[in-house]
Amino acid sequence: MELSRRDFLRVSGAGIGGVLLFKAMGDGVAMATPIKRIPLTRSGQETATICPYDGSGCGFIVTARDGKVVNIEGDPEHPVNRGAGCAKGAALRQISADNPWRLNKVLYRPAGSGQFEEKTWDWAITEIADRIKKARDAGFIEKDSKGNTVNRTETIANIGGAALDNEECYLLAKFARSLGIVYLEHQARL
Amino acid sequence: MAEKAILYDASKCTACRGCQVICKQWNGNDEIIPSPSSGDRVAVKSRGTYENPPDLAPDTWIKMKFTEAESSGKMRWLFTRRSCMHCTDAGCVRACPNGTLYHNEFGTVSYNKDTCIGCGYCIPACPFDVPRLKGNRITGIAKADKCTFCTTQGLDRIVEGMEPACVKTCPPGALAYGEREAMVVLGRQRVDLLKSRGVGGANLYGENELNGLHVLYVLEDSPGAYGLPVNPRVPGATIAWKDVIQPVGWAVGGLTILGLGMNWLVARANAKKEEK
Amino acid sequence: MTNHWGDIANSDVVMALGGNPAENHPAAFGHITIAKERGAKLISVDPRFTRTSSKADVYAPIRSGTDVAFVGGMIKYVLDDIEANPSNYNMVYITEYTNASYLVNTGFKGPAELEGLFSGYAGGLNETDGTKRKYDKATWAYQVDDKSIPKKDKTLQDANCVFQILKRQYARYTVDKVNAICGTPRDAFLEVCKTFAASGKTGKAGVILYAMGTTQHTNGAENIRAYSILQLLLANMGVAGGGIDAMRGESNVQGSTDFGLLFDSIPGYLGMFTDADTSRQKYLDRVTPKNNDPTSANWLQNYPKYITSLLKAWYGDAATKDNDFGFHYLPKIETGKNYSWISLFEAMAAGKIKGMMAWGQNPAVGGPSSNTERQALANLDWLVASDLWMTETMEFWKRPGVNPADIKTEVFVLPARASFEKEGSVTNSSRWMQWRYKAAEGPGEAEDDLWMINKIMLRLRELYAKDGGPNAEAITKTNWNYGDPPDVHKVAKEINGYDTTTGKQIDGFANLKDDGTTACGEWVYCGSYVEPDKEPNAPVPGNRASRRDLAPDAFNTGLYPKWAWSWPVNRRIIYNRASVDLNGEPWDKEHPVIKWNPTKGETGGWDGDVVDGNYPPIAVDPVKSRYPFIMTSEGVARLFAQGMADGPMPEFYEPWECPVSNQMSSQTSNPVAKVWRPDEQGKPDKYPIVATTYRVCEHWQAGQMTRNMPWLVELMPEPFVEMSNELAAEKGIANGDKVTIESTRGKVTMVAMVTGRFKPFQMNGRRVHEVGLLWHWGYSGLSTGDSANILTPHIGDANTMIPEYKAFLVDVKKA
Amino acid sequence: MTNQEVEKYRRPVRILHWVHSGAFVVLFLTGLVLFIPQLAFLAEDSWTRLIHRIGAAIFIIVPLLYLVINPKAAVRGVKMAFTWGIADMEWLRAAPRYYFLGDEKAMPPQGSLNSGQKMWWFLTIVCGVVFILTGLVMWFARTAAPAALLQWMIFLHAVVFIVAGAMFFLHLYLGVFHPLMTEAWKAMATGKISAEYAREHHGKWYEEVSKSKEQPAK
Repeated sequence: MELSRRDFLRVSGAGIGGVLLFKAMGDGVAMATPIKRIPLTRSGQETATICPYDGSGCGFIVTARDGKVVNIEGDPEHPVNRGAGCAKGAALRQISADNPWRLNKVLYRPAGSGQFEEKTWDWAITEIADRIKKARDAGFIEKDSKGNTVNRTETIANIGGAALDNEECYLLAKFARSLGIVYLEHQARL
Repeated sequence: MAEKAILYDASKCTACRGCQVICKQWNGNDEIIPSPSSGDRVAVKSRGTYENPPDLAPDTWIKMKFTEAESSGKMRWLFTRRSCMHCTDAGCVRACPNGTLYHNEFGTVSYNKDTCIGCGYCIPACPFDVPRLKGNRITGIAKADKCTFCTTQGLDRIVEGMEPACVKTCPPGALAYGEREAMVVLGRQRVDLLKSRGVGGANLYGENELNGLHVLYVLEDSPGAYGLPVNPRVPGATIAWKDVIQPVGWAVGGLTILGLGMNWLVARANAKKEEK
Repeated sequence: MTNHWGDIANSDVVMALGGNPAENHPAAFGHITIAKERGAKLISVDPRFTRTSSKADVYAPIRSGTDVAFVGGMIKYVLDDIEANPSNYNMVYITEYTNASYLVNTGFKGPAELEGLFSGYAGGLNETDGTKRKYDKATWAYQVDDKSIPKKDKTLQDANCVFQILKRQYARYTVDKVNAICGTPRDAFLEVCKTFAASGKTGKAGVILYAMGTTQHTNGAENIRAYSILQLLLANMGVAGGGIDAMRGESNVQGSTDFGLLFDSIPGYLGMFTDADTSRQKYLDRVTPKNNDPTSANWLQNYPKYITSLLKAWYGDAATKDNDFGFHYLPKIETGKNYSWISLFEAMAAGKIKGMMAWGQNPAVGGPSSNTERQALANLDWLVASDLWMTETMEFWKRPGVNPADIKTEVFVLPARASFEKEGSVTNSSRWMQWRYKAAEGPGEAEDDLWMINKIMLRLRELYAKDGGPNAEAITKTNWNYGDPPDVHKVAKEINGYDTTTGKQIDGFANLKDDGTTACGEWVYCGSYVEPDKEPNAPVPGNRASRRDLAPDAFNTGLYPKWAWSWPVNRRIIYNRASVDLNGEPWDKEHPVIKWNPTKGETGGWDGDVVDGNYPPIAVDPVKSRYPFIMTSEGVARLFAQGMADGPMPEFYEPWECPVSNQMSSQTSNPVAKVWRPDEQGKPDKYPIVATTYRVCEHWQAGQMTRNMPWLVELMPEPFVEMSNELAAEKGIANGDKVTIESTRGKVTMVAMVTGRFKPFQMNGRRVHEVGLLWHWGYSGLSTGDSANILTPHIGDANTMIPEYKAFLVDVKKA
Repeated sequence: MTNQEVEKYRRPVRILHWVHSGAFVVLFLTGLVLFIPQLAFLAEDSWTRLIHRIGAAIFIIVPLLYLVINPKAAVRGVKMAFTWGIADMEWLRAAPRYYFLGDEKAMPPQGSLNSGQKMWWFLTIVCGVVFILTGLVMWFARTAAPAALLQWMIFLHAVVFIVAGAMFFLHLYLGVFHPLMTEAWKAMATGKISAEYAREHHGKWYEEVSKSKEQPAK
């Protein structure tokens, strides 16, 4: 979704520029020199987002050009932060794909190996699904000692979610429970 | 009036340092740690303080200063902004030999990085120890840097009608921006409010210092307690350099050449006479 | 959060207790600043003088782990003051909106009589036999009349009424006791009491802001119970500027909890099925709360609608009346068995868990007693981990000191996309569900977690369809049609819920049914994504989480009812019916949340926020009216709560590892907390110093999302341990020195930050030192350092099993 | 005798002179940009600063080298700059009439360096030392030195720049352009001057040289 940052970033009553420049000279700020005007280099497609750090839920505006982030700063309309951003919020741009430490390949470490190997998604999904099925089927408890249907697996654990989106959390819960996973935990416990 | 100013309110600041980061983000300044190509691990070390990086730098235009103060059993943690104050009587502008540093139309101090010759004279000239030189110490190839009041070319927020990046990002609203006169009024109001709430030492810093700073401070204690100069002045040597040395240089140079020219005329005339 | 971030600005007193908002929730501080501008007071209670303390009007130090003693002392102050100056308090609120007047079983005995225990304890004082560390709660029940309705004494004089029990229990929490236990100077404590109690006056509001400093204790849940009691006595719940606000540490820890990513719940806080639930009905009989009081709405009696709609959402056409709506497709946990975090890692350490999937989670740094958890990871056959950066968990097999060849775990590292590289919603502390958009491309082959989950599930469905397996239908019959790649809007719409016959989106959980005609993935979120014509002006029509309308609420109290969407049913302040008197008039005329409008509609109606239970005020229509706290079965707020494992009212116990004996009773630490590793309990002779852990503004959680960001690393390059000048002098440590901190679990080396902001605690003449460690670091990433969690114990709260990160014992030496 | 020449400066001295004065010219011109803002465009991107530093290195090293190669002569030379007598005072009094009007009546006979040259030589040493000391501080101790010290270093550097600059013009003028100093440049260019010129301009020295022909000065 596009938002016009220019419009709401403008400081109220600040119709500065040529007119005031002229006025400033006239007002006798003798040493004042006009600033050489170059178009903003941090402009582009603007999209609203919510900060991925703490639970304040501050709004930010991501500016991107050709899919690459050129600027991220506070969303001035957002009622939680009104355009503000703490050290982490202000640093959001370093999360972007330009961060050289970001993971960008599927990696696999075989048992006992000393290093990761690069793999394809297809390979990884197939292998992971195989392992899940093997572990699930081997340890699946259909009925407990009292004969009650319990349909659970205690051999697979699933953790995490507080850094995911709601929809991902929901699908994760649906996925894990349909597999019979009961060791289902995440950051909220910690 | 078109003069602009930032009002920094120390009584509201929580030193979250969003300003330190957004300044780098907006102005494209790097951190002082190695790039990934030069290795994975970090050279910056903790020095037993929240204050980092250690000092202002060519790529660090704002740095929050943390001061612990304890009086009559009451602990206080004072936070101050260390950055360019954009003085009206600016030592750096005075010291700059070729007008690279200048007062812009908003009364703040900009500089033209293209014309900077890297002499570094602005550094000792600043009563607040703000400008920094980035360059090669041996070759002397360098450029000075400091807060531009968000008038960095191509990134000039002020001209675009936006507030400086640091002001915008401040979560507790400790930074305000607007016409300088309005900021002075706002600052005075804050000081009055703080005084009425029992902060006897509240004061507004920068209203008249150096003929008026364009970064004003609301302080809860004397400027000295925050590590600010109580009575900042442009150093005598800087005044002497720009106001005395340069003109004297031109005078002496001019007179010398004039004198030698005259001598040549007279002496040559005499020499010719003698030959005859 | 009962209220929301912006509402803090409406407060008259803000108390940060067990949290440091200036450090960890800086955006919150903007609202605190606005409140302060209006003249509100800020109280900061913390072991050390923090960034929040620097802006506080009142600061009081507190030894870590003694919150119940501190707040118990405040409760006593308020109870005494209610007696002395009842006009300064809202007695109608206390009498009518809480269970103060309810009579408790005459057999009930409290800690004042039983040396720190409550009646019904199976063991003796300081019981070590795990099977006896529990309560039989029979004596905690209300006295009921012949219709099974709880008996009340509105004069609050009956010796068995909750109010009198409260007084008896907290009479012992004197200022001297607070000083002897918490180490808080008497004058500072009294100033906190006086300042915060001022919010008890009708029309005034005070808010408690807390975070993990409150919860991460063996009695973490009771800490919050203590806050609740205090806030109820001060009539601060439900009102603007009041409430108890949990400042959530992750962007979506609210949402991830709402969606049931915990062993004991399924989406919507519905209880997890157990082996006793042999049918859907059996389950409903067990979990649906009952109450015979006709004036109690007992909202959760709607349980059958929510669980049936969830089953329909998960199994679609395969969920029919005949198969109990697919009830047995889903797992049932063993009754009484705990599967929470610590139990999970204990099971892994015991070799019972073969595989694990970790989604944006880094237990090798964030888990308690991290060495234990790192070692446990080696027992896995395989580990799948998705994250933005390489984490310590992904690299546990090559951590310092281990030989990779010895570790047989296969590790799959999945590169994930960041928040602004994908689309979806998150829910903040204010319960606001906010929509995010894809703004930029991710790096390389990184994919959404949604994409990964979808891919794995689709593959598993193929496998089970082909090869079969136990309970294979649970997988093959899931209602799983999101496309490939998955469409996040389809998921969001399923969460909201739809009519299974018409396929139309449902607007609000009041419209859910228990006959299978409605499907809803998360009933609390019902109404978030409706038909486009119901919300045509939202940027994504129908998607209320995407709304960006700053229109004010009826009373201009800063609710922003059209900004995003707040669960439940867009209510911004929950329990808001407690913000009005019996006639529906707001207690606080300056900041009304809701107000009864007799001329609205035919029979009158509410103006303002979405009312918490749309019933008329009691004085207007006693028959149709319902008590204001509709989510409790009795309809009123609980000063006395039978649901707690460790006592109906908070009693002070020392942390599991404590430097002193309990000054309040003979029971040292929480009598029902499960002790996993008794041998690892540190004793003060060897480890005399209290330690706690915390975060800094510049880093986040286990650090993978900040330790790889140069701008932040530059601000905070290394972990440090904060300590007092006095302790440093005793140990010969100078600021900036490297020091080792050791507990029974291990040792770490960090930089010493010697500061006057930490002071030794003078506890009735005894001196106890405390140190504080940053816990964000580990051995992976751009900035590395020792993990403070190597030191923390593998023990959790008696109710929630949250680990006791915040109070343990260590020794400190110069490295 | 007209064709007779005497050796005024030996080769090392001449090399020292030319290299050092070359360095000075470079330093002077690259420093001049600070005084004439209109020239500052030449200094953009600091390349004048690089040249200034190369010049400075030569300016510092060459005299040091000379000191190492010929310490005796160097010490004698420095001593000479600081040895002033009554004859020098007389010379200074008589100099204006001489240099303007060619009136040499009052000029006392001079040694190998006349008093004017000695004065220049003296200033060269003093200014050189101040240049080097203040310059080194500005070059290497910029971050270490306190601001107050740096300010005065900048100030002193500028003061000696003016003094040395003005004197340099004088020196250049006298050596090359002044109508009477016909062979001064020759002395430094070839090392030799005519006996006649030597007698006229450095009478005292010429006598000494004539007495012991095998021992030219320095």
